[in-house]
Amino acid sequence: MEVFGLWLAAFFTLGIISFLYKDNPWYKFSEAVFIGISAGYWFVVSFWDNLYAKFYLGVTANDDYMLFVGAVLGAMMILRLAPNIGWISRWPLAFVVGAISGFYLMNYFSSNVMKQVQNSVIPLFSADYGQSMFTESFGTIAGKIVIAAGTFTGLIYFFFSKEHKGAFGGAAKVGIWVIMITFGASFGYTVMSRMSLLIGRMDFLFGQWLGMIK
Amino acid sequence: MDCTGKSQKYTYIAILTLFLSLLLIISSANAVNSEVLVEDTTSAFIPNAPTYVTATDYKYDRGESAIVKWQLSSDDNSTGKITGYEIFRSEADADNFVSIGVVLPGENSFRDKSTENGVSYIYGVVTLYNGRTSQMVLSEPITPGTEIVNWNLLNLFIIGLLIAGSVIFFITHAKRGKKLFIRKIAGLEAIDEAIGRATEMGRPILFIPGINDMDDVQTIAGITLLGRVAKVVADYDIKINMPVARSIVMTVGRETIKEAYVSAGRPDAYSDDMVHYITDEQFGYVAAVDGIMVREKPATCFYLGAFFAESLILAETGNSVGAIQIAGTAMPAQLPFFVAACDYTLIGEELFAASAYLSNEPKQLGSLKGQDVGKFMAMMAIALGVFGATIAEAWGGSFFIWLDEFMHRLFTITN
Amino acid sequence: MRREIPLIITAFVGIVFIIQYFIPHYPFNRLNGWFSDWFSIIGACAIWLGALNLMKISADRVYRKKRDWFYSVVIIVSFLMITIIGFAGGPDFRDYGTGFDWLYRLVYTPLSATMFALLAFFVASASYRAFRARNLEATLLLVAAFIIMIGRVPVGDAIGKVLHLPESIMPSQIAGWIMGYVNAAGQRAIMIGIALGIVSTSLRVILGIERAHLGGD
Amino acid sequence: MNKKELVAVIIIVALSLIFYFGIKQPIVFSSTVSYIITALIGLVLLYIFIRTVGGKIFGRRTVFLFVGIAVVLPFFMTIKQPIKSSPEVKSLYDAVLALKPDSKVLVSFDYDPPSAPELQPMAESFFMLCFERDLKLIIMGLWPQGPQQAEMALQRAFLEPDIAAKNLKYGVDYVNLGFQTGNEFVIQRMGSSFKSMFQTDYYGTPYDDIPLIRNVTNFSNIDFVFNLSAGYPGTVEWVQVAVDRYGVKLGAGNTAVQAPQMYPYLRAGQLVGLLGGLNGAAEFEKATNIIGKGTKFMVSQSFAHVIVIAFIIIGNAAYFLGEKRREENKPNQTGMNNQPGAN
Repeated sequence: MEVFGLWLAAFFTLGIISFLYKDNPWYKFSEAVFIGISAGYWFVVSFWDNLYAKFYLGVTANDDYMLFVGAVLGAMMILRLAPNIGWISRWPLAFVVGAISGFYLMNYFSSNVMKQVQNSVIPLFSADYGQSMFTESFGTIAGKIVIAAGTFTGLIYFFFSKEHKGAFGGAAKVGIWVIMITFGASFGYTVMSRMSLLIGRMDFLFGQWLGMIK
Repeated sequence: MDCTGKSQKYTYIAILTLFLSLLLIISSANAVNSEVLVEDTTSAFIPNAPTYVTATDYKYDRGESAIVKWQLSSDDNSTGKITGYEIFRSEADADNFVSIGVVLPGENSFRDKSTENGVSYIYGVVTLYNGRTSQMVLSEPITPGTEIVNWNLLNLFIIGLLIAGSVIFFITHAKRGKKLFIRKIAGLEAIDEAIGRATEMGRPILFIPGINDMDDVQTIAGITLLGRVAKVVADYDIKINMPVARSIVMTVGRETIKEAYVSAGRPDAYSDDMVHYITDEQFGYVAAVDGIMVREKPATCFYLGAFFAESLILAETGNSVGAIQIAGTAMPAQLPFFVAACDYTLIGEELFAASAYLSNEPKQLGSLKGQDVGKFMAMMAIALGVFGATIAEAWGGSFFIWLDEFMHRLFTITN
Repeated sequence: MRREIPLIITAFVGIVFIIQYFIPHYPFNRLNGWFSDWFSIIGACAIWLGALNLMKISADRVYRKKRDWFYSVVIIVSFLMITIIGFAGGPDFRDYGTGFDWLYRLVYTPLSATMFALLAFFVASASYRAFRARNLEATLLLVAAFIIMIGRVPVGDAIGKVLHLPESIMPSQIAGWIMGYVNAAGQRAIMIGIALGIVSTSLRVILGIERAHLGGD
Repeated sequence: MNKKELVAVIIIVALSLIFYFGIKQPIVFSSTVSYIITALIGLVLLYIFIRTVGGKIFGRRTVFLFVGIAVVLPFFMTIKQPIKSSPEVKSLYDAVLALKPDSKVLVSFDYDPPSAPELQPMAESFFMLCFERDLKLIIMGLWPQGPQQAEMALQRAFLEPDIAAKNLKYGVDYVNLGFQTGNEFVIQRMGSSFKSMFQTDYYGTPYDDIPLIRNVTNFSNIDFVFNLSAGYPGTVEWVQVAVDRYGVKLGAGNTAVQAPQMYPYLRAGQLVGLLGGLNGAAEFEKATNIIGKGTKFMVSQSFAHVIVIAFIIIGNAAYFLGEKRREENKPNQTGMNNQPGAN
């Protein structure tokens, strides 16, 4: 059974790779199986892990009856498919949107704004009082200047209430350079990530399936 | 009240004074209370116990933690005489002491984070010396409680209020029809030039509003920019082709282009198949759009909206047919590829600023200006803080040390 | 009824989550707990809604014999296959050796992994045919990408040794410095901008200024 | 399906049958052969460079074929790759070493098979390190596929002789709580009570029947959290809720796509360590001196990076030498100053 499985897996892998040549029936078939299987996978796992384990056991084993409210809201969400009373799904949707908005507002504000600004307040030369200014390596001092100045000018570039002219324009120019180097870093890392995926699949094809790699 | 440059300066001065008025409230709210420690000088072979054990409720928690403090045992003088302290806890009436933690020598406090709100406890601390323990010194019983409001978060509350307040202020301000100033967006010039090229070469324009639905704010911004493109398309009768991946986006796209043709006085020149639905599936959509690009060889391609991994294929094919490409998205993972492959890219918030600039829609304008207040405060804090920290570190000076600490304290969150 | 109650729900739930950040104990921690439980169950039902919606569209496409309807049959068959095996398996439906686990390891994994592996090919062909240093910004981007890509793989330092570079400016050191400082600063500026955007959008949704999620104004 | 395509499919099927049955033990090139092949790949790149500058831009499919071959060949090569540890990886390793035996480590699997090539080696070496240090593992997942990937990583960890010798028992030394829907609200709820979110574990046994987690109420009983993340929900949510709200110590392993966005958290101390992409996995394997898939793939990864860089150089060289010259002698070219940028 395992051998048949390996060949089936290879069939599907090559089916998806055939898209590189052109959009063909082999690719369309593999893609259709993928869409069906992944929808089914999520469907089954969310049933066993949530509706059964959390809701059903939660009510029967730990008699946490408040979970019924969640189940009712969930049922309303599914009623969206029903043509006439589909509007009822707006209530659970409103609950979800409200929860996400309230939760995001506080989390993003405290972790992504307050904490980041607090950590950008750093001394540029961290010499102890009285000692020589450059106790640290050149790289670290240059780094600290870049952290403080980079964040400051980056924010200036995304500031829309003042024309980018004169000194302000110069600072925005520096800001876009910092952001461009940041994009270069994510460009390099994204290429790394995509290549690792390809290497992983080739390891499957030539390793597990054809057994040509140790 | 005309809100151009002059009075807008007042709003920033008002914010700055408010910002500095935080000074008095914050630094007085949590003056650190310092305890006086008394030295105890008896010694015996068995390490003698720590003395003066006190347990206090940890302020502003969910009633689930208490702080145990004690005076170091006299044998704890870094000669390795003791190996640490062990902390025990039992409920006030029952006498079942359970060990809840061990700390190294030299430490005189321990935070117990697993208490029940409202139950009273007694804590005991002993010194350890390879297995043998001194007799246990007990603390007074305490019941960890909860305070009404977590005052440590006063700074978060005030700064949050300032930013939220300015967002609401600018939205209501814009709703009352006041003109809010937004700087010129360089991207809009690039869009006009790109359309100019299409009119000159007489080849079609391809517009792609991303692959997400209308609930994504990037798609809404893309459709707003479509309005501007459609106006020029209607005036100069250039052929526009807009393949979409979502049916709702198709209907909204058709309305936008039809409106442009009607306002240009040529309703008959508009036809519905300028905007056509292909498929919801990511790679199927991209394969079809590639086919359109290769066949029609558009002079200009616009990619304005939410994009995922397919951004690469679009930009590459557009490049191979020699089209001028203008992109705009807020997806961090795709921006590097668009910047490298397209002629001009609206980066993240520039897309939203361009959409607000064009639509003059109060919600978008107001929140953009409100966010600018937030950025202004972040910039002020970084500038003042770094200035204070550097001077304090290099040359001392109590004012700078205080400024550094104040800026840190202002943005610290302890909960 | 259709519009007012959803707005009230959104406002109430949003405000509870804001207040429980400042007043973390009774009654808000109790409400916070209930809302998180309900959100989890609604999340599961939303996944069900997505799957059932896919079945509805596929069945409709087969019924109307639209273009490529055969592939919709394949979608429905593969969906039913894994669902039946999954439900028949009971709570330990995915233990090692069950049909569900077999489908997961030998059908789902190769398909989903290869779908993303295609991107490696597209990145390579785009880097050959599309990435041009047209202007200063794109040049900065590509040079930074070079240093990171060379620095983050062992071949970078091998080249560095051949060129007898001092240890402090080996490609891996420079790449580490760029990631640790310049990238951190740039990401921080972008992060603050996006976070403030989310704060203002969430605020508009809670206060009912923004109603897009309820089907426009 | 025209004739040419039919022939192609037949060739593929024939080749795979031959390779499958023909080749019994794996092929390994000696180091000299490896360097010859590397030189060959270099020559092909040079050829592409010359032709492209000469004006002939190769088609997409030739590029695909070349990349496919150039990524597979290194699998057979024997090239020694000295891997150096970067500070973010060392700080994660030191954080795990600082944990006393029997301390509880929560590991959250938030990824799916497409990210397995990068994150599975991290999961395996992290499990091996924890079991060697006698740490107790509590596994969970915010993505449905996460706990299943964790099971595979556990099987792989138990193949190691010295870990098998410890004959670790489920429910005492490690437990798998499985998946739960709700994204970041799962973490929020775990801040007050694990039990309410995970009534049963991966195999359906109730929460209270498992000795390891019987007296674990919430994050305050957890000594360290390690999160493997490929997107949303992932490390961002763990930092925002678990670290900033409930004060846990968090280490993270991220796919390379997401790693750059985590450096502000690393610099602000919200993350104690970060493994970024496949080279993060290889460096962590070197730190824990367990040679796994991370190290094995690094040869191919180096080749892949060099090829992408070469393509960018070739493309730009052709652009500056070839196309620009042709563009100048076109008459009324609109003066497209491409990126007006901030004036």
